[in-house]
Amino acid sequence: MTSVIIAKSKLNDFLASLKSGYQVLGPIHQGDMIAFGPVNKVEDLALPYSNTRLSIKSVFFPQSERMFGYSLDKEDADAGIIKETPKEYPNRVVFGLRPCDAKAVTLVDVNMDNPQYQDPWWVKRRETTTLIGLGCEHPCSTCFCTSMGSGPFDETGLDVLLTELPDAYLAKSLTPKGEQLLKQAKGTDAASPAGEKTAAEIKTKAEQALPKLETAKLKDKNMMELFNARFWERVQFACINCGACTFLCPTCWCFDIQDEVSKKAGDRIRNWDSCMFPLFTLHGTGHNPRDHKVQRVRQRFMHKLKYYIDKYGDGPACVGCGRCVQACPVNIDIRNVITLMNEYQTSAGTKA
Amino acid sequence: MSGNYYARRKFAVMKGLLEYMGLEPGRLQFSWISSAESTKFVEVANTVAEEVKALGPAKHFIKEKAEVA
Amino acid sequence: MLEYVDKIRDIARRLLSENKVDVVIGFRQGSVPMMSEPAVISRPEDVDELYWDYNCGINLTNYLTKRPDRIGIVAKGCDSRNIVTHMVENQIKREQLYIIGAPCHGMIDRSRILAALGDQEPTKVVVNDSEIVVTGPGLERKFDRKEYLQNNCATCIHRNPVIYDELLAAPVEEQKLTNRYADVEKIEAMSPDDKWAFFDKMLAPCIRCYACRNACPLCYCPTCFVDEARPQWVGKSIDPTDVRTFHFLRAYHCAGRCTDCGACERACPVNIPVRLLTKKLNKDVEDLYGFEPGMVPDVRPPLDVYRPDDPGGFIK
Amino acid sequence: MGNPYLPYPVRIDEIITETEDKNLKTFKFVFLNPADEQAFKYEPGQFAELSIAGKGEIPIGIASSPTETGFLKFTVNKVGLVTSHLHNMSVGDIMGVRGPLGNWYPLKQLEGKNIVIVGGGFAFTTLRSTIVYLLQPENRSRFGDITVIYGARTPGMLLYKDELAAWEQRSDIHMHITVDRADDPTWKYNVGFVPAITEQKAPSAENAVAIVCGPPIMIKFTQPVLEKVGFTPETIIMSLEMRMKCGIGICGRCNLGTEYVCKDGPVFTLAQLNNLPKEY
Repeated sequence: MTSVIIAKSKLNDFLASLKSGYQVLGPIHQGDMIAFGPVNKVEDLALPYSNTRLSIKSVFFPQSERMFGYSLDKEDADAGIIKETPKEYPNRVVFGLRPCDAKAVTLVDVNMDNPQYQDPWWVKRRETTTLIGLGCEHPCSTCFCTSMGSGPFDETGLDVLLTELPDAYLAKSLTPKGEQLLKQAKGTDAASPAGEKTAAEIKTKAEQALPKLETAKLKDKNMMELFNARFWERVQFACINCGACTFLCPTCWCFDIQDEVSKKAGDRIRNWDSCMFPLFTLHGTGHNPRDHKVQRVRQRFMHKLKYYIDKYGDGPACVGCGRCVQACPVNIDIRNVITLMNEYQTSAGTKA
Repeated sequence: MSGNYYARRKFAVMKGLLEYMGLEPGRLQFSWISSAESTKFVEVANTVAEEVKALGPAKHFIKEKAEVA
Repeated sequence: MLEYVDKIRDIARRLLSENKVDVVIGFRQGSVPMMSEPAVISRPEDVDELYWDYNCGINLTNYLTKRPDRIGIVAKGCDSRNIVTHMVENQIKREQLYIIGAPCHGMIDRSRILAALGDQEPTKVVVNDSEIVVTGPGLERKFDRKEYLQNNCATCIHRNPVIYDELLAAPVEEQKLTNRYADVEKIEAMSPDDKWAFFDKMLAPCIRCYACRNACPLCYCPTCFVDEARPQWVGKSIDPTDVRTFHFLRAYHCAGRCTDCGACERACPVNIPVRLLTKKLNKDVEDLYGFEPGMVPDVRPPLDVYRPDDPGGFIK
Repeated sequence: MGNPYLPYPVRIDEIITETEDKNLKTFKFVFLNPADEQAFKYEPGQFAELSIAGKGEIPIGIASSPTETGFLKFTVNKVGLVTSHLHNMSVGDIMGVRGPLGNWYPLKQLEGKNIVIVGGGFAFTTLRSTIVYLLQPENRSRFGDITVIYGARTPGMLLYKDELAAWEQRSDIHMHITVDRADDPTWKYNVGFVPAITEQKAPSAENAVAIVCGPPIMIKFTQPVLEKVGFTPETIIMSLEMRMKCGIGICGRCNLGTEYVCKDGPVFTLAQLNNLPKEY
């Protein structure tokens, strides 16, 4: 589609013009961390930055969210009837997210927005949010996006991709949403062939700098043989079964539903949940199909790196952002697990 | 009887932590009153009620509607 | 502390090949700078996986709970105190253990170093006695090691294991500190409203991942209070009252038991200084009952005993 | 776009205590909005989330049959927070039902076949739905022999006692009711565990499928008996129970490998289960 240049000196004009039609979110400093938050001007942005500590997912899927409300007042004609909580879905733009996060959002779409069921809150927020990605000229040492079907300049899921040039950003629209945004925005100038050439060089250089993990064999492995592999015992030892990896992960989508009552009214709330927690699968009878840590650790990796691939013919459900590698308190490194799984000798085929 | 002594230790550190976290002194009080001490019970109840009233409505560790998205 | 590596491997090899233990629990070298991975080794030929450096801040006692086998374990001062606590609380038996004591020089504070680097990423971190040398793309910085110890290590007065079968080196000199609770006292001096606001801000980033709880060797209840459904003691959302209730109760459950090993704070993925809560309890338990957890194997924890003349001025 | 998490409001129309221990009650619900009943089109084997404001939701197999109109029936065992609360509710109370959810017994594909139904304890609910469906006059002729083996611990723990008695009288269904033990001298049916009775009655596997639903221990010992008389993993159909929340394959907790029990199940053939992790 079209490309324009946003001079760094005009970035404030660009952001100001976005603000007339959108709520603008972007990477901002929050204590020691960088997180997505409201952006008014360039100075709010935590640029340059590597990545946000928590992924983009909370923009579409907040950690805790009210689903429904109800009255429990016996005097009330509607007592006990569960009703949708009215919500607003303003047009939003996320400025400067990393391409891996946008790719992750498309992997979660497969779950939240499928032919049979659509998660209304996810779908609504996806529709009303425009994603302006910022390509990664300097990926982190823990990044392995190109191995996972994404990349530092991956366009998947983005509406606009920015490439940082010495004194400007090259902005390329990728969807009609992105096209419209760039058309209406101020502070843009026509892109020059030289700028586009530089951007292409930056992209190639960044891609080449990334390590390459082998993943090609994952899809042909036999699921049950991988499931029963002995290496899980070794992988799981250090795990303390916290939810850090799953909560930071941009493709982990699991949640719990809870009712909370206050006086004579209540809410049905959903909260992020984690397959690392024993409670996640605990039956009312006390039986727990994933009672042991090894089962839970295996579930997390198998889900991302095998079940998702087998179920949807796509994936893996990991974009190589490296957040879990950096945040795991006990240094369980998904890159090692990917290699163990990819190299594991199984008879071919997913079905016996 | 020894239960009171065990409880005294548990309450002492709990009170310390709660007030350290911002609970106003006076909001949480303890008293030893035997079943025979009805006068003391009345006195303590009145004092506590007055002191807590003076502090105003509790605003900490009180959850109304969940503050979530 | 790198000189411990060969010794740990030698001891582990000896213990395993002489069938003195079934497994050895220690650390494997981290896959990223300033990290390490707890590891269990059961074959003599695998002992070279064991490693030791300034990044072994996770408390290995966490991996001992209710194990039935004979275990060799590498233990710093704080780990050893948690082993004692585990023995007192019947989570492990002394006879099962061969404790490889590691006189500790203090672990370095990964999150503070990363914060100091801003957004620059270290790819290599080398630590010597005085300095932490951090390098990365376009990055070379040196930090004073003593300034960048984990906060708990900076105020640690029990760097030497209190219980062990073998020491990796001669005991280190213990720190003489005039006041280990300056951070707590600063909060104690605040007004109630300021205290409340301080912890509101401190706890705001919490994502309820429970890394603090799960990294803690004291947290071994079969069902944690936050997971109870009937009754549900605390809500599961990130509502600030629920978050605060969780942190209050988590800390309180550690009262009189916490060795200030710092694993909770180290584990937190969003850099919350959760030790400010447990440390207050440590201070009070020390002041009120003169007790330091994990020092002596046959003494019950302070909240499990009493003296008739305990301080009771707060009781009307 | 409909919200798949939003339950239909229903009114409790009738509550029947099924078992002597009073832990199993059948709830009959009537939709508050007639249009919702039209939307709630289900098949035997499907389940729904029973939804109670202030307490939460619980996935329960639908015990009524699509051939019965005007209401839904669920038989609920009292185990957790939601079911305990439900057991204390009264006729006339308002709550919610969300569904129908999951897949169903593939009865349309089984036309012309003999059906063997093996059930144990309180898992008989969707089997009741199936039997009522099969016995409906216009459906009955489309299937071959119908054999039912159903067991409970004691006579007082059997569900749907009146219907069982009525089915016993019919000639177009072979009923084998059994109890683990009977102190009642007037008990006139079988005594013995379900696997033993299955072995004894040895239903023919010829042109037949077995639909098995019951506690894990019953399934574990019935499976080899069925295989011995000639059923194959492809002709043994089972329904699983799992902890569920969303019921629509989104919240992530009920998977066996690639399959979500709530959406891709709860009904699986043994052949399918043999290729999935046994995490149930």
